[in-house]
Amino acid sequence: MIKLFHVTKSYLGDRPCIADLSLTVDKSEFVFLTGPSGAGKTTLLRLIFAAERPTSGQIIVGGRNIARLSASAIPYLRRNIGVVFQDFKLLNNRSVLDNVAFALEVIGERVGPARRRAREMLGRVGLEHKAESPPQRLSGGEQQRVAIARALVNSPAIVLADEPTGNLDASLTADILQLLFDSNARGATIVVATHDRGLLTRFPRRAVQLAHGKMTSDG
Amino acid sequence: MIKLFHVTKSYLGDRPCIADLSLTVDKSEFVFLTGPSGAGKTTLLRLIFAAERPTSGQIIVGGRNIARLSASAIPYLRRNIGVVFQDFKLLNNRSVLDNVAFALEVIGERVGPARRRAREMLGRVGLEHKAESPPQRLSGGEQQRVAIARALVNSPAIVLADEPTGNLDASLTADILQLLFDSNARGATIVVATHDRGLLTRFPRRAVQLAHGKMTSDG
Amino acid sequence: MATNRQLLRPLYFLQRAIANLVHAPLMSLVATATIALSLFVGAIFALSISGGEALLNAWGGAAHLTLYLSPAAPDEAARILAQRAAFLAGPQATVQTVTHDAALARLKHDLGDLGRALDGLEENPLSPLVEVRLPRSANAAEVRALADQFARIPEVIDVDYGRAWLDRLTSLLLALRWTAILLGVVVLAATIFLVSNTIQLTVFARREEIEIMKLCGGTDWFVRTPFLIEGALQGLAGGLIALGGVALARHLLLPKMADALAFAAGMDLPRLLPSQMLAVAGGGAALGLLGSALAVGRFLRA
Amino acid sequence: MATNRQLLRPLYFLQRAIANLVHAPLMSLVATATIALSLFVGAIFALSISGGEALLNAWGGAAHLTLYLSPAAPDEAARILAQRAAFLAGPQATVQTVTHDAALARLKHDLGDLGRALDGLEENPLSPLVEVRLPRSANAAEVRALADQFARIPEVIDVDYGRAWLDRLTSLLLALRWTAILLGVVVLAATIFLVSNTIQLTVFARREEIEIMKLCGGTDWFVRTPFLIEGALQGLAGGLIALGGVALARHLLLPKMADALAFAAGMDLPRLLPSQMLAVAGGGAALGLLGSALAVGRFLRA
Ligand SMILES: Nc1ncnc2c1ncn2[C@@H]1O[C@H](COP(=O)(O)OP(=O)(O)OP(=O)(O)O)[C@@H](O)[C@H]1O
Ligand SMILES: Nc1ncnc2c1ncn2[C@@H]1O[C@H](COP(=O)(O)OP(=O)(O)OP(=O)(O)O)[C@@H](O)[C@H]1O
Ligand SMILES: [Mg+2]
Ligand SMILES: [Mg+2]
Repeated sequence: MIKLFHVTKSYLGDRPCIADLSLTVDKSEFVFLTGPSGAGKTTLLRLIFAAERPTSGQIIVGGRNIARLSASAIPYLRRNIGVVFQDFKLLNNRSVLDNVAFALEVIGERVGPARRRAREMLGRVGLEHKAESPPQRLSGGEQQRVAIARALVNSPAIVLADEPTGNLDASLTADILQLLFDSNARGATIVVATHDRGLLTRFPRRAVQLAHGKMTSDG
Repeated sequence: MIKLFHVTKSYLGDRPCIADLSLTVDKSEFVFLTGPSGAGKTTLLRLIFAAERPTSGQIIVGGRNIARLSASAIPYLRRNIGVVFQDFKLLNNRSVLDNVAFALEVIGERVGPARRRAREMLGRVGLEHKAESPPQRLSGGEQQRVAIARALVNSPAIVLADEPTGNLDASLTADILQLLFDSNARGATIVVATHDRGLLTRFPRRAVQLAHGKMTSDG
Repeated sequence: MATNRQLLRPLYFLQRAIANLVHAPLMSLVATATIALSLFVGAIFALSISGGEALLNAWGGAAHLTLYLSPAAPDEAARILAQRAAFLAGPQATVQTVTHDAALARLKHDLGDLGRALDGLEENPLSPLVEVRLPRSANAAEVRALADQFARIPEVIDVDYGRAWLDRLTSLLLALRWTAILLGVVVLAATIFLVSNTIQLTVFARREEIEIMKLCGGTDWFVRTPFLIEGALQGLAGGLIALGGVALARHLLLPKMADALAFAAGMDLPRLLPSQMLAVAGGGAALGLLGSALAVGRFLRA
Repeated sequence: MATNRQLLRPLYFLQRAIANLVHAPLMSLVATATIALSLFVGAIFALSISGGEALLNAWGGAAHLTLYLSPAAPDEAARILAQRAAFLAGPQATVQTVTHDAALARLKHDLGDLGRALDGLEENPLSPLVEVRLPRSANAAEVRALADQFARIPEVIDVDYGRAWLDRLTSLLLALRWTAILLGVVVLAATIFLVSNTIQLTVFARREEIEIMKLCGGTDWFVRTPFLIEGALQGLAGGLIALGGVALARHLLLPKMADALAFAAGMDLPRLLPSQMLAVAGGGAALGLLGSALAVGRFLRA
């Protein structure tokens, strides 16, 4: 599903944040991406959903070669990928419900059904009662759960989650991971970036470890 | 140093996020504030540095009654309080160095000495090499450390840190907590909000636990 | 194709555009106000120029041409000339023949007491003449063209039509028109520039929203369409406000101008024709649309 | 007090203001352009009005008054009247006496062949008169006032000064002035509104920055000062650009207008005086400062 061949990403004047990385994630696989702060986890996810272009190397996602994708094709790639951003990226001038429904509207869903499914998804992250609030009025952990709801609401084939539990306590973390495991069980390919190695001991899965943009362990 | 008497904070139409809470934090004390997502930790910190006014009750910080403070006196209160925001709140159109130096410029420090002290503080959080980057280009954990540097740079009498290690791995978490302990040892009063009960077991300190805006345990 | 599905949802985009307008009143206000003010200044300005022209023409009053024949020409020649002049000047002009005798009688009357002295003349030395009075609506250029035509008739030895006066009127109109062209170009350029920049600023204030839409898989058209609709709506509102402003200004100015316009009987303050009103409203919408398209386009490329 | 310490650091704030201008070029551009365009339209507009007045006066040309005495008055009376008229009209006016005989001679000349008929008169029935030619600089109101003064002299039985003509000129100037007042008020109000809203939008785009400054303990003045300096600098730049625009417009328009102005010998396109230039530049700075103060003020209160 996701294949990286000798991918390097460097920003002008800095040493590369991803250095000659090769990685394969199969369809319906669940992978943890770990590594210390600044290791390149977020950059790797951004490369996969084409928010950045690699400096060199090839990236193939769902059979499409990202490096060769035209600008107008990128939106259609992203519709198959649900992303939980590390900084949430919620629209502050819309209600929580609209934020989640928005991911469905973008792909052409009608407003009525979109809102129904969004409300149901909010229920699954425990936030149905905050549906009408603007995200600003939510606590950090609540915002994070809205971001997760938005990423999962259109049942994407790929889910990329960047520190999805950084603001959640242990019991909510387990709930959210269960959502991701369920989605995985229904066939989605899932990559979760996290700095929390405790997660790996509590939920043993394949774990790819990065440090300074290089893979240091896998398995 | 910080005293809350029967403080309640409720937003229109919701049940109170802080309900009849009384709490005393002595000078030079170190307190963890824990509780699940939405418990009211951030709201409590916001009340202390006068970003919100309590619906009822009294809050006394450094001898000043917050509820009675005039709008023009608030800046002078805040100069004695360093805050690490849960969402960092960094200026994206300034360099990391300027972001940190800014906290000194606000209180009237000259630009030259401010930048010198800011650079030194960045070194202590391990980010001297990112001084000239805009915060947008930093990883989540790096941004969090900039926010910590800004909160500590003017050696405030009170430090309020909201999830200061949510984006940091175990080893960086220990480094940052050590910075806070050092500051505490030099006399600062410190309140750290966190959902991570693992922190409490690794660094045993007084821990105040909130749930639904009420204190459920203290000690 | 999802794109086609979206293009079939105009109501969805209209809904989103209206929601955005309602949720960010400051921005919609600024863009609408910019368009309204630009169109208002432009419209008032155009009206002033056209009013100025009308006023100058009215000041000129009804034009009056006198065609002189040779003193030796018989009265009959004057009558034939009068018919020809009436044909050239059109049905709205009044044409009058003044015979040899009538010319002398007129002079006598004008001289008053002194007129008696003319009784001693054996022979009438005056020319017969034809007087052409043009309607008020005739403008300087028309008067001049007609005078040239008359001068080319062989029997006519002189045409008197206040050439100096007409020359000045024409010069003044020319000066007015050049100023109008300059100011018109400036106001138009200023309007487009201000509107596009203002909308650019409103787009800039929503850059996060655009970024998030694109990160969620929105196509450029999905991002762009609500902005275009918003721009057109703001522009339309701006155009309507400008029209209201013009009506108000006319209402306030009318009593003040009454005195000034007293001499120009029948002249009214210039008003916008229904077609011009449509042009202002439609121009506002077009301006808003264009401004939005430019601003969002620049932003999406970046 | 920390506030005082900050007020003693003008260089620090100037530095921050300039850094902001450089880092957010779009915003500074929009505000500067808005001010520049508003001032440019305003200045061109004021120049057009003053040019229009000058042109109308020039069109009027040198005014000419004729004072009639009674036909029975002796020539000596006309000469005495002429001295009095010269005194009233001032040193720049030319005054000429036309005696009984001169009046008759003139009429004879005007009548040409017919003039011989006047030789038979026993008695001269014409009035002596005094002609007063005023300098070109005299305007309609001055001519009218002088005519009224002359009419009050007992010997003068009639004053001829083209009353209808002057009335129309005065009306036209009045209409021009009312339009000028209306448009001037509109342009000024539009400018203030647009500038303040545009700056409001730039402040809005920096709301996070303001929020963060306040969270770090910045006083309202600490937040406000750089915005005020930025506003003043943008306004000053806008004023200077507007002045450049006026000079350019004058340069482009001058050859086009030469024809139109040919009749008004010695008249030039109106220009801005140095004091007016200073007013435009200073007005821009004031506008920018005011706009910023309003925008930031509204924002800090919210
Ligand atoms: N746009 C950019 N320009 C320059 N450098 C960048 C940019 N984005 C990221 N970096 C750098 O690349 C490195 C890797 O960043 P990345 O965000 O991938 O780390 P991360 O593994 O997600 O860390 P964290 O756990 O702290 O979020 C960091 O040192 C960061 O400063
Ligand atoms: N401005 C606001 N308006 C309305 N409700 C608010 C506002 N701010 C916070 N709340 C609500 O108050 C409750 C407590 O929020 P708070 O941010 O204090 O939680 P928290 O303990 O910091 O949680 P987290 O660990 O998730 O950050 C939440 O349910 C939140 O939705
Ligand atoms: Mg990251
Ligand atoms: Mg919180």
